Amino acid sequence: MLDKQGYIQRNILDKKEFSLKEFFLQWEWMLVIILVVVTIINANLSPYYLNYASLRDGTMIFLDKAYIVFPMAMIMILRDIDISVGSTVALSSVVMATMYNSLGVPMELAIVICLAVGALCGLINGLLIVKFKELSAVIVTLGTMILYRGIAYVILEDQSSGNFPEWFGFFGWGYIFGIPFILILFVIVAIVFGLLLHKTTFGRQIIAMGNNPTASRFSGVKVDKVKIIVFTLAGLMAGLTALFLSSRMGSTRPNVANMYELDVIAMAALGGISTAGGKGKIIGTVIAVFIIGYLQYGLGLINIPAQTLLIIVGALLILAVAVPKIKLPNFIKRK
Amino acid sequence: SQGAPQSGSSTNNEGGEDSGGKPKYAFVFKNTGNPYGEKMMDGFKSAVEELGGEVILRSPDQPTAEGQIQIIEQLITQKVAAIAIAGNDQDALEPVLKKAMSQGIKVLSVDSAVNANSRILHVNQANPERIGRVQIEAVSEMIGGEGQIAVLSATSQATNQNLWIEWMKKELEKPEYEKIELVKVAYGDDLRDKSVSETEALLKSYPDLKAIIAPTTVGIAAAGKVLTDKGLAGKVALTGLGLPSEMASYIESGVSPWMYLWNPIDVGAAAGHTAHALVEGTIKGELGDTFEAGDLGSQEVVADGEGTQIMLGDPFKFDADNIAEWKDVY
Amino acid sequence: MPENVIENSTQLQTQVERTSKLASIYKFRELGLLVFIVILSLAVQFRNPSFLSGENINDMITNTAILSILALGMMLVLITRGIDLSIGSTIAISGMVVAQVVSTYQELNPLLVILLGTLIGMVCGVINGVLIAKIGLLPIIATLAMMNIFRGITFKISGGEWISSYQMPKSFVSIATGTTLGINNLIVIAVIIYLLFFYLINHTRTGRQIYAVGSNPDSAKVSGIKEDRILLLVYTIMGGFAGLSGVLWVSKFASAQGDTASGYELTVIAACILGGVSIAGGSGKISGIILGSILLGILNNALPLLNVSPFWQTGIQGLIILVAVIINTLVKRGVDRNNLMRRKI
Amino acid sequence: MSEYVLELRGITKEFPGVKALDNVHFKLKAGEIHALMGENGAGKSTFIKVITGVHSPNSGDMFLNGEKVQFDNPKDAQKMGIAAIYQHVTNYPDLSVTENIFMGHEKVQKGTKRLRWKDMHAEAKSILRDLGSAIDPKTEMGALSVAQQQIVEIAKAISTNAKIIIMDEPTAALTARESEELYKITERLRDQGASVIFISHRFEDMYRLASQVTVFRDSKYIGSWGVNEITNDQLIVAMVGREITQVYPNKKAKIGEKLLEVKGLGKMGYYADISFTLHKGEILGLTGLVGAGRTEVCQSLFGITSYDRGEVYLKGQKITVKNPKAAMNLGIGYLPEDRQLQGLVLDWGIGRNITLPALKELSNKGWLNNKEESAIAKRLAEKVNVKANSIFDLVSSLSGGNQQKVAVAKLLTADLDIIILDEPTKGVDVGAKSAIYEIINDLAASGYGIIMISSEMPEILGMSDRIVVMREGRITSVLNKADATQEVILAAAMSDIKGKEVG
Ligand SMILES: Nc1ncnc2c1ncn2[C@@H]1O[C@H](COP(=O)(O)OP(=O)(O)OP(=O)(O)O)[C@@H](O)[C@H]1O
Ligand SMILES: Nc1ncnc2c1ncn2[C@@H]1O[C@H](COP(=O)(O)OP(=O)(O)OP(=O)(O)O)[C@@H](O)[C@H]1O
Ligand SMILES: [Mg+2]
Ligand SMILES: [Mg+2]
Repeated sequence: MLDKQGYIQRNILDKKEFSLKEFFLQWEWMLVIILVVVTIINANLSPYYLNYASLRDGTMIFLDKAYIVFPMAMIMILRDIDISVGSTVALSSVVMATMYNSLGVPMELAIVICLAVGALCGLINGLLIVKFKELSAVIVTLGTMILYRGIAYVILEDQSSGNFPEWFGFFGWGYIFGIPFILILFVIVAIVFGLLLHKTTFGRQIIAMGNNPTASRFSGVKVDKVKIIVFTLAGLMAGLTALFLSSRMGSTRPNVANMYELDVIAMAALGGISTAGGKGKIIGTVIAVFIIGYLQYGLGLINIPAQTLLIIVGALLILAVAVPKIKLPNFIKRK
Repeated sequence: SQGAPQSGSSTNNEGGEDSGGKPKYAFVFKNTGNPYGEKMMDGFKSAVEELGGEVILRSPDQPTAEGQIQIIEQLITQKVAAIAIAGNDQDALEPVLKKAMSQGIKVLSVDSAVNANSRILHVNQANPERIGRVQIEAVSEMIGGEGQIAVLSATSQATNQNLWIEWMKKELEKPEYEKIELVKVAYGDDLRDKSVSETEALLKSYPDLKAIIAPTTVGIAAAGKVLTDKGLAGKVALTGLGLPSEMASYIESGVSPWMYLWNPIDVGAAAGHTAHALVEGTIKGELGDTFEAGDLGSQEVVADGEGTQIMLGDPFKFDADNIAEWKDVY
Repeated sequence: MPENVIENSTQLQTQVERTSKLASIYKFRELGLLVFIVILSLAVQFRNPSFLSGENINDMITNTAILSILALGMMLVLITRGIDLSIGSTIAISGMVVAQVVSTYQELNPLLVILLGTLIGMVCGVINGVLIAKIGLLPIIATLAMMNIFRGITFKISGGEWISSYQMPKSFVSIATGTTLGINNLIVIAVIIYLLFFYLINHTRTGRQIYAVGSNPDSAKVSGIKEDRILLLVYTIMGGFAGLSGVLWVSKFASAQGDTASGYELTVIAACILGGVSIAGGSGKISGIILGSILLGILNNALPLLNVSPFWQTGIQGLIILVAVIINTLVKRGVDRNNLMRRKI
Repeated sequence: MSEYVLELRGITKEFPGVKALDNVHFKLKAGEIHALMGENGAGKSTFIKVITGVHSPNSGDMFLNGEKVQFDNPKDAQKMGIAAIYQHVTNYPDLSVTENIFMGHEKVQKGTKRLRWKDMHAEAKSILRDLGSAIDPKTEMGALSVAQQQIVEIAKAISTNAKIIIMDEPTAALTARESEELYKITERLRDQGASVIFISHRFEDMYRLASQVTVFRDSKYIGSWGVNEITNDQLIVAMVGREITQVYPNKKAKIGEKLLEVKGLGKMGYYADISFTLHKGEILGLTGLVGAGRTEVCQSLFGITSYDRGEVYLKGQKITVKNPKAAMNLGIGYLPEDRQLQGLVLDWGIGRNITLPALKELSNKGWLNNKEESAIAKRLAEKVNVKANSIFDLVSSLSGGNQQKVAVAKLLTADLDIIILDEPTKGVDVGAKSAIYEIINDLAASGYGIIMISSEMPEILGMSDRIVVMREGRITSVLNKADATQEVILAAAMSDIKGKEVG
């Protein structure tokens, strides 16, 4: 119809050429390289590191909080942050233990309640953030961070609560076909979140909101709903972490999972999730979890002091994020 | 009884000692950067090295059970012979320590105990009953057996402290203390700023307060500072458990006439000897076992609730006469 | 109100004046917070009459002084859309080094000591600033990493030891406990810093450029503002304040530990956001962070006074923070609504 | 000294993959108002940024008063007396109007370097007053409407006392009346000896102001003429490379049944008593002065904001619109006035932008169907004729007009009855404008009811079947096409009804 105006009708391509350069310039390759380097270093440092049993059991140590990385990645893509997840872990595990030990709720049901409490905590975060838009997620979750842990203290006071049934140990310690259950479920959850973020309309909407929340709203994205769901997912995953953690500890206490949020944020950041919004892939966060986890595990095997470990992990985080930023042209221009 | 690790699928245990041949003795303290823990580890180290073992000293950067679980897993992979641990949580280490024991590692707790299921025995720095009672005796002497007192503890969940406070309360039931009133147990969470606020609040809420007992180093030092700054030396007495170095100025100035602690170097050394005895098979950790613990002399395994323990002596009293020689030690 | 059409300039004049009066009420955004603080104080006073006594108020302000200094630095950082999670560690590192120095050189002049601590903090701040401004790392990541690194270094240099009160000379301890003109030094230092920075923020170009960079970094570039310099400056100031606070902290508590002020950054950030500083950048006022610091100061002071069960304290604290920010929001909305109602249509 | 205050020779500027300027020339005389014209994406804004030092050119020289200069950053240009108002507002929403005006050249006390707030507020006030605006210099920039912000930008350029002032589409957000104020100011500046470069897609701007006009096309320099030396048609040919016979296309649509009826709509503080109807195939022009409340009314219909009084009927059914998605499901679409903030995800490709409102329809139970998505994006991008190579080209790399076309394409994904267009041709070149008019007309012909908000009088008169005029939140007049003239509309837009207290 525009041709009659004398316009040349353009042909706009709808296929992208596959560019090998672009493919290999992805952040995730950088992470893979780091992971390989970490593995090589560790294998050279400790004779105990590089064997199947060690690598397998090593994952059981660090995977518990790693579940929260996925929803946290989504939250960071939305330009928000959730610092209440550690407290959510504490509260949901404390409620579960209390249900089972004090109220005689069957463990199966207590587990469901644990997940539900986690999700509820996340839902409350989401609702508060959406209802009080003037407040940022930081202040809301800072408040609930203190509040949720406070409730956990009120429930259990100075007690720990354990005595879970034998089978409950399976979550944190069990194997299926010789593979840790925590690892199997982690892979499944990673795939689910990967598909959710990258292959569904929901994920697309999250990325759109991360890039431009106003335009997303004008385009009919139910921004409030998306936000609430994502924060609820974070709570749910915190509930899952609570299961694994209480299973590994055989008990729980109000002060567990302290400062988990910072570890989780560090993993997501290393994984290439940008708090500036709109960027990042689930696969990156998965690799980052293994980088940090195995680095700590490997250095632990040669008994590096905790303070040195702090410095090494900090330096790794900076190097990994900084190296790709130091582009040559920029560097020259600055000189 | 729960969360038993499945030993079948864990690292196969082909002879506990490989590299170098020396058995490895690991000590896990609550957190890093704590001089009390450092001294204990020093004691452990010199004792074990004297006995011909290799020493691994570890602590997480934060005082959490989660951090200790990670470390213990790493120690299991390294096939250590024994683990001595000052637990950050009584119960939370049970599954992982059971896993360690199931692989032949000798596990003992030191200073702050883990529950009886999680260890072979406990090395107790001093009798908790004595720790509790002796502080009440001290405070009574300081205030002339009459007046309001308060306790400034660490966190509300510190099991050590709570046990001592229980014994303090039991001691207070004795008729000779009927004029002493325990008005409040406050918690400074082992944070300087919070301990200061709590102390200030105690002084304001109870203007007639005569003494403060703080069975924790950060708490007692913070209270000492507040009493010093407010010029209350001689008016409100302070005692409790603290590091001599932290308390030296307040004991010298009389803010705290005296206080108690044990020697962490000895505690560490005792743990080293006990671990060695366990690894060598000299003792099994059962009631009545005895062994020679170097300079600490002969030790006997005694009962401790459901478990067993080695009990070191009474807490040591630090006052103006002896503080100067100890303040540079720990 | 089509403000850009003038027909009758006198009518316009009055209209403008009326709106600006309204605007001045509206502009005091932390009205709700102020009201909340007053009500909270009265409630606490009712339960424990020693709350509003001179001595307690003095204690409270003294204990809040360090927090308020840090909040000022954090406000500047937040205004530029940044965040600094490393300040707890910076406090520790500066406190530890300074304590080690004074325990060796007992005669050192307290002013030099303060300067030394501030310098150490500034070095930490410069590192953050370079990573963020020159290399372009996200502030949250850079400072999260540096938080670990500074803390690790502190543990390393302390070798697990603490520096205790008996090792510190009187002159050093009296930095925090001494008085000037009858007022505690901590308060004096905080007030001086606040006055200086009130001037810097509101009456100098650099101060306004900090806001400009946070409000719209792209326009800042077009206006020729050197964004990287401003960021470097802001993180250096934050580091300097943290370093200074390290000295004050160690002097106040007369003990330097490796884990000093661990996690304190969250308290400082809480004070800022309570005071209405937006983490999206560009806005934040000194009056706001004073109120934010005061609210936290009151909480720390009042909960022990109220004899609240320790198991309830955390929960109550979280609840009060949430309620405070929500009330503040609701009051702001009310003021906005009121403004709308007065608009002629 | 040279006859030209500013001269650029052989400027070339390349962005990755795009040659935005290709060997262009430009000469500016002292005391001249010089129009720079060309299609969207011709490179005008880029050229300005080269002059002001925001971009450095790949090759070419710049001379100021005959002397060769090179600017590495905007501050250098500012110091040499060059001030610019950029096309996309570059302001500080959290800072006061005064600060926005004086940012970069604040008044400071000699010696102490203390900022002289009082003087700055006073001067800001007087500049704004000269511009015919009563904006309080102490208000926050973010609280102003887009047009008011534009005025502040102009005030900012004036405040620098620059010798060369560059305005990139300053009238795009202004109404005729405000434009007239701007013309006067510009002339006054010229009379005081400043030279002005003026970019606009409006021919009336050029004829009213400029003495010289330079045209760019496809990144190249086409020519420079005295305004009287060249006819309108020749100019259009120079700009778009072909003739455009008729800017406003002939109406093809038949007006059908009633689609929308709005009864007594009100929102406290924004608008009151809004009643109008819209029919199938009808184009309803909605005009008024800037800030009259047109956007607010339409956003309420689209579910962005809520109304607190009145009713809305769609095809006779009473509806309440909770959110934009609900509005779209009901068949109401909205093209926002600020395409960068509200319309587009700039860091995304064209394709993803187009399909964003229709994700649900393009997916199977929530799973994205990439093939179908690409096909639809391609079809719609071609339909509105976006100047791009592929649907993966980033929207941020498109010129303003092409961005607007992408935003229009977004509306075509959904199955709508009513389309609300808020300033649809703001900043769009004459070729693209007529293309957009054509699209609007076709939409009307295919049965859509269209509400078109516009501040451009010719556009309102040329396109609308009926015209609703708003003033200060109320409808003052509804005119049929036949009765509508520029004078009648202006009178209605500014008529002096006594406002009453609401709420
Ligand atoms: N930062 C950039 N990166 C890449 N390409 C750019 C950039 N800025 C502009 N371009 C491209 O340069 C060309 C010229 O753009 P420019 O904004 O100068 O056009 P314009 O003449 O001002 O158009 P309009 O009238 O629509 O404002 C366009 O093709 C645009 O896509
Ligand atoms: N964020 C805001 N805060 C306060 N008032 C606002 C805000 N946005 C708009 N207004 C005011 O609301 C009224 C209606 O604005 P609206 O944008 O709907 O008008 P409009 O006719 O569409 O004008 P424009 O041409 O600027 O889009 C105006 O008085 C405007 O100043
Ligand atoms: Mg342009
Ligand atoms: Mg509008």
